[in-house]
Amino acid sequence: MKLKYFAWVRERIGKPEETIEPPPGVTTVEELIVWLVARGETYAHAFEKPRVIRAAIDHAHVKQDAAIAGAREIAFFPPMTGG
Amino acid sequence: MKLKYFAWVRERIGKPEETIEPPPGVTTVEELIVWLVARGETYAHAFEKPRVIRAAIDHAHVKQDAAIAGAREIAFFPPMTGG
Amino acid sequence: MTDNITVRIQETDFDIAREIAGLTAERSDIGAVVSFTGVCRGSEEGSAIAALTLEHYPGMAEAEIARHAETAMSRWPLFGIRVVHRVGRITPGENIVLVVTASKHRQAAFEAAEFMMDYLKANAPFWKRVEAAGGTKWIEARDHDDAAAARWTKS
Amino acid sequence: MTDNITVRIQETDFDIAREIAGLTAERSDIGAVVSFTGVCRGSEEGSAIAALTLEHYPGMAEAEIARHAETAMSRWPLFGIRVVHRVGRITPGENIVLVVTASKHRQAAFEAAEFMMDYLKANAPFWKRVEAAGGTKWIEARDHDDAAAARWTKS
Repeated sequence: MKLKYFAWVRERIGKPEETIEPPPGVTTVEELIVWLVARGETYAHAFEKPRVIRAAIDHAHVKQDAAIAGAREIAFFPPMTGG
Repeated sequence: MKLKYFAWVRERIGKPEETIEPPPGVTTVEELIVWLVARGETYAHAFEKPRVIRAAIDHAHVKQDAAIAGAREIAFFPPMTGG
Repeated sequence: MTDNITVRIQETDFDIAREIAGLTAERSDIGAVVSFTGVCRGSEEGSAIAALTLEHYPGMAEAEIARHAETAMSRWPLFGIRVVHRVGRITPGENIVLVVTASKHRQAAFEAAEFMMDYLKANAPFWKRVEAAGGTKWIEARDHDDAAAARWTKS
Repeated sequence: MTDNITVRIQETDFDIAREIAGLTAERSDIGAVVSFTGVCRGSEEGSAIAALTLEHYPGMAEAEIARHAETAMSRWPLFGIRVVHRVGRITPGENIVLVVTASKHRQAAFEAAEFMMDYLKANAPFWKRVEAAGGTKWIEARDHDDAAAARWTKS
């Protein structure tokens, strides 16, 4: 699946997107964050306050307990500040 | 004092304005309407439902019990339908 | 802030972009601009109309609108208000009235624009006459416009 | 009525008069048009800024805004909604976002424009970064924008 990062999440991770293949035990957005944090410093920095981070699966806002099965694109970003 | 008429009040009376000199017994807007109605058919038609008519003294909305002493310009018109 | 209030009553149409620019030019503290444009509809109460003719009370109309704009300026943190109201003959699709409000934040700009429009509909000395196939007729005031204006009255 | 919804995200500025005309042209049943323009202020939380840079989530942003516009069309009797949101670098005094709503009556147009703006501030996938003398910094979301968006939630 493809991951996308925006705003300071993108800056901290150091890339706008990447393709990953999480192991079968990773079934929710929350578990995906835990798995990403274990991958390195930049991810740990981006997700240091995981409750602040918003997520979207295939362009729809989701809560962190959402299942990721079947997702093509998961995005992580800070709270929105548009308008 | 000068009287001004607008919208269908103007049309019924047949003129946009006139200068009048009401007798001393006419002290309020309400009494002025009664006095005008006695002047003729056109006034009686314009003021046939006196409660519908709005009044302004010197450009300020007033109720019909308002005193007319000192007024330079009194206007009569239907409820407003601007905007 | 100094009161930045412009009120115009005119027969000609207005240019919304120019009116907004006139209100906001040379300022960098404005965050929100709301415009309301009232447009002449092609029908009134279900019947097609050919045109509206708007009459006003010259002198009183300008002064009253400006006074209500000052009230709005004192009730909301606004940078300015601009009102343009047309009079004369107006055909369907043409503009009738424009209110523009500018503020730091959006809520004040929205509320002040609604306040001004509720006033203009119910209490400003303007009258509309409809021109239709059957002749001409004055539009009657609607109770719900009075109710909309009354909701701003402080208790 | 068919849904008349236009959503654009672009780097260039917009022309408010042209956007309004695009929404209302060829119609004679529109009585009320409300526009909201969000403008870049020269200061954020009391400090002067040089510019904002806006980032968005391409694809999701357009789809989400259009979805909320459809919700507005179903909740209010509207003829159409037009939203233009800029991205990229924007300096003080420049436009950021435009919402235009058109309806038969003013209340629907006002409420729908407020509804769209509350959504855009709190829930649309856009992020603002401030450029100031001390460097650059992302703007943090404000609780009262969430509260403003939440007031439209049906209970």
